[in-house]
Amino acid sequence: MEVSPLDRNGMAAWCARDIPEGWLVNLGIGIPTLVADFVPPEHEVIFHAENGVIGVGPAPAPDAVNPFLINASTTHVTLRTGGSYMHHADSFAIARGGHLDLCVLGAFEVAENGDIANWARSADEPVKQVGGAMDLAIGAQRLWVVMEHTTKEGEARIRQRCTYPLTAKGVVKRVYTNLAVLDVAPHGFVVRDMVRGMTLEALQARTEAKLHTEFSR
Amino acid sequence: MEVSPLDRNGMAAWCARDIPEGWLVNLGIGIPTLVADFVPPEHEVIFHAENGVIGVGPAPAPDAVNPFLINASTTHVTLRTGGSYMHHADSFAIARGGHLDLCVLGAFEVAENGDIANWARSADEPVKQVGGAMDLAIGAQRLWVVMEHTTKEGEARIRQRCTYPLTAKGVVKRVYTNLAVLDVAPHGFVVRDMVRGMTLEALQARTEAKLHTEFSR
Amino acid sequence: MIDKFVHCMADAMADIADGSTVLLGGFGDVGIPTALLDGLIEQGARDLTIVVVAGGRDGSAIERLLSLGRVRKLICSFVRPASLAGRLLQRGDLEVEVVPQGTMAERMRAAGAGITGFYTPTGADTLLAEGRETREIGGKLCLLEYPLPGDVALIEAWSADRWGNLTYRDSARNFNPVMAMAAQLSIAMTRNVVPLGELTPETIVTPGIFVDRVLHVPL
Amino acid sequence: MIDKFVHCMADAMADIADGSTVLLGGFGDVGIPTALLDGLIEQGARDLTIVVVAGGRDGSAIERLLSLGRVRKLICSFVRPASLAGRLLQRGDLEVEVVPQGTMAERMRAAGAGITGFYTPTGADTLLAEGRETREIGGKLCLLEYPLPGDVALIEAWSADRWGNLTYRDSARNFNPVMAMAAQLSIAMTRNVVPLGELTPETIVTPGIFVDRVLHVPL
Repeated sequence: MEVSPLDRNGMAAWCARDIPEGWLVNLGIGIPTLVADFVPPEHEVIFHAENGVIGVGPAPAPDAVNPFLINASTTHVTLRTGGSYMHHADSFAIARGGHLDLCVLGAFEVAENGDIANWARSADEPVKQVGGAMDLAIGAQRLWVVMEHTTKEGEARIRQRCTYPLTAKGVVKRVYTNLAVLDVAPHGFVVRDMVRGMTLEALQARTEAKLHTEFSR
Repeated sequence: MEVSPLDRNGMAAWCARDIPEGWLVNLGIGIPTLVADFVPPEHEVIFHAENGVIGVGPAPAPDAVNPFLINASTTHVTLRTGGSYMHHADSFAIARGGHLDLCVLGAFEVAENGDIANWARSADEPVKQVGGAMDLAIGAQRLWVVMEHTTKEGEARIRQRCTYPLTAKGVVKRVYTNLAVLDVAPHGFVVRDMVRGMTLEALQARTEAKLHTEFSR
Repeated sequence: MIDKFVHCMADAMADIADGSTVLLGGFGDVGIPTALLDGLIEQGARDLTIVVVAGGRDGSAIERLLSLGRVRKLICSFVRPASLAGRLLQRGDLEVEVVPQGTMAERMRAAGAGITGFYTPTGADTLLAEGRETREIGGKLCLLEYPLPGDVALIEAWSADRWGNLTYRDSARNFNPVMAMAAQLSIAMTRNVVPLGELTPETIVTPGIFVDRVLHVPL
Repeated sequence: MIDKFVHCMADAMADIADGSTVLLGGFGDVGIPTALLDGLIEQGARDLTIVVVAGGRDGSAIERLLSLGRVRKLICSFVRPASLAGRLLQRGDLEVEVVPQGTMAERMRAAGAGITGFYTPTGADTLLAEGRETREIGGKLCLLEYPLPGDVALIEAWSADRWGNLTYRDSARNFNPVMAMAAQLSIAMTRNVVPLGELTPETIVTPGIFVDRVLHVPL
C-alpha cells in the first residue's frame, strides 16, 4: 500500500480534531495557524493571539477587512463573538501564567525528552528570531508541535536530542507530522497514529529517536 | 503675640495651597484626606486612591451616594470628569512606579534624614496596620507628611531619628504640622513657615531635631 | 458550547477543599462577593487561608467566617486591633501574614502571570524585611517577593456573559481582576447577565479565560 | 486646566535628546504611531536605542529611521534576515538585543510599575541565559530580568481627551499601554479627539497620568 504523506492542511486538520471544546489555544506562525480553519465554528475553542486578541475568528471577507485587527502572524482576522482585547503584557501573562490549555508551534526539531528547537539553526547564527515562542513554550499547559517529519533533505527532525539551540526544555507533549502523530512519554516517543500505508519500520527509518508503541514500559 | 495652632482643616489647607495644578496626588487616611477639600475644583489636581480610582472628586450629596465608589479611606466619593478606574495591581503600579507627583501621609514620627514611621508603635506590637503606606512612601516623586507637631502628651514627633518602626527610609520631603511647615534638606529640617505668633525658639522647644533656617549651609 | 454559568450556590461552591487558599475580592464594602462568602460558610470548607485586603470590621462579611473558626491563616495588608481578627490574633488563635497592599496585589498578579519572583523597594527598609532576602538594585534596597496563588478566588462582577467575560462597576473593580487570574478555580458572582457579544470587546476587564464559574446574584 | 494636546509635530517632538531610548508601539502594521516616527526622523535625534517588537520589514515605518543611520541599538524580539535591520546586524552596523516578546513586554511593565527585577522561566534553559543570573524556583529554572524603561514612548491611540486619557481600537492596543507607563516622556498620536468626560471611566485603557503629550492625527 502506498504511503500518503499529509500536506500542510492535512497536518493542521489532524491536530484540530484533537482539540476539545472550551480550550484556550494559541497557534504559532506557519502550519499551526491553519489549525483554526479545521475547528468548526460551533465547536467553541478560544484562540489566543500574543498581540492581545482573545477569541480570534476566521479570516474576513476581502471586502470586510478590519485594518486594526490582526493575529500574531500579522494577517487580518476577525474577532469571535465573546472575544476581547488586552495589552501585550497581559497577553503574555496568559501565556506565561499557565492559562493556555494548549499551544501549537512549528519547530525545527523535537527530542524524545520533550525539548523543542524552533528559533535558531545554530548558536552563532547572527540573526535570531525569538518572537514569543519561548514564553509560549514554557507557559502553556501542553505544547504540541506540528511540522514535517524530516527536513527537505530527508534529515530527521524527531531526535534523541535536539542539535539546534533550544527554545525550551522538556515541554513538548505531542508531535503531528506529515506521517504520524507521536506522544512524548516519560520513556520517549510513542506512536499514536500513522498516515495510511505507513508502517512502524518505515516511520522508524525516518526518525532518529527510538519509536515506542506502548505508553508505558 | 499668642500662638494659634492650626486645627485639622487648617493643616490640610496649608498643604493644599502648595499643590500645583496638574499634579497626580495620593492622599493618605486621616488629615491628608481633608487636603482635597481645599483644592478648588477649577484648579485641576488629579487625586489617586489606591483602590483604583484616578480623579477622586468631593463627597457626594447625601441623596446621591454611589455605593460602588469609595476612596482608600472607604468613604463615599465622586469621580471627577475625566477620571477612570483600574484594578489594584495597576493602581499600585502607579504608586510604586514613580507616577505620583505627590503623596501626602499622616505619621507618628518623621526624622531629619527623611525617615517616616506611620504603621506600628513598636516592633513587638502584635497587630500591625501596613495598608498601602509602604508602597506609597517608596514610590511617590515626593512625600509630604501632615501631622500634629507633638503627641498629645507633648512628646516630639519631629526627631533626629525615628523611634517607631520605619515605613520607609529617607523619603519625606516636607512636613506640615499644626505649628509649622518644615522642609527636609540634606542637612536636616528647614523651617519654611510658621503659624502666627510662633517663634523659632518656641518651635525648637517642641522639636527634638535641630531646626535650620537656611536651605543650604 | 462554553457556558460557565452555574445555577445554584451548591454548584458554585462544589469541590472547595479543606485547607484551600481562598482569594477574596473587595475593598471596604465595595466589590466583596458577599453572597459567595455566605455560600462558602454554608459549604463547610475549613482550615482555610484567606487572602483579603484587611481583616474586616466587626459586622463585616468576613467576620462570620472567622467567628466560625474556619480560618487558619489570614494574609492581608492590615488588621484593626478592635476587630474579631485583631482579637483572635492577639489571643494567638489566628495566624496573620501582613503584606503591604501593593505587594499583595502584585504577588497575585505575578501568580497569574507566571512571574516566579520579583524585587520591590516596598518594605525593604522595614521590619517586614527581617530575615528575608534583599538585594540592592539601582541604589535601592529591594525585597524579593514570591507569587501568591490561590486555590480558589471569589469575585464580584457587575456584568457577565456565558464565556465568563466580566466587567466591574466603578471602584468595585479593585482586587477582583488580579484574583481572578491568580486562582486555580475562579468563581464569580455577577449582578447582571448579558448575552455573549453584548459586552464591547475593548471594555471587557476580565476575559472569561480567567473565570471558571459564574453565579447570577441580582442586586 | 490640564491640556496635554500639542498642536504641531515640532511641539510633540520637542526635547527628544540624542542618545534617547525610544519605546515604539505597534505590532505588524497595527498600532504603530507612524506619523510620530516620521516626526522623530524630522526632529533629528540620533544615536537612538529603539525598543520595538521587531526590526521591521523593508518598507516598514522603522526602516527609514534605520536607513538614516539614526539607530545605535535595537531591542526587539526578532529581526528578519531579509530586512534592513537584518542586513545591518550581519554587517556589524547595528547592535541588536533580542528579547523574548513576553519578557520584553513584562520588562516594560516592570519599569512602569516600579518592579526592580523579576524572575521568569522564559528563556532560562536557552542560549539567551548564557552568562546571566538564574535561580531555581519551585523546581523551574528562572532567569532574572530587569526593567526596560524608556526616555520616550511613541504611542498610537484611537481616542483621547485633554487629560491624555486614551482608548485603543481592536488589536492596535498591543504594546502601547505598557510603553506609555514605562517612559519618562510619553507622546501619543490619536485618531480622534473627544471632550473630557466622553470616554466612559470604566473603559479608559491608558489613564492620562501616563501620557505627557497628545497630537491629533486624523485617520
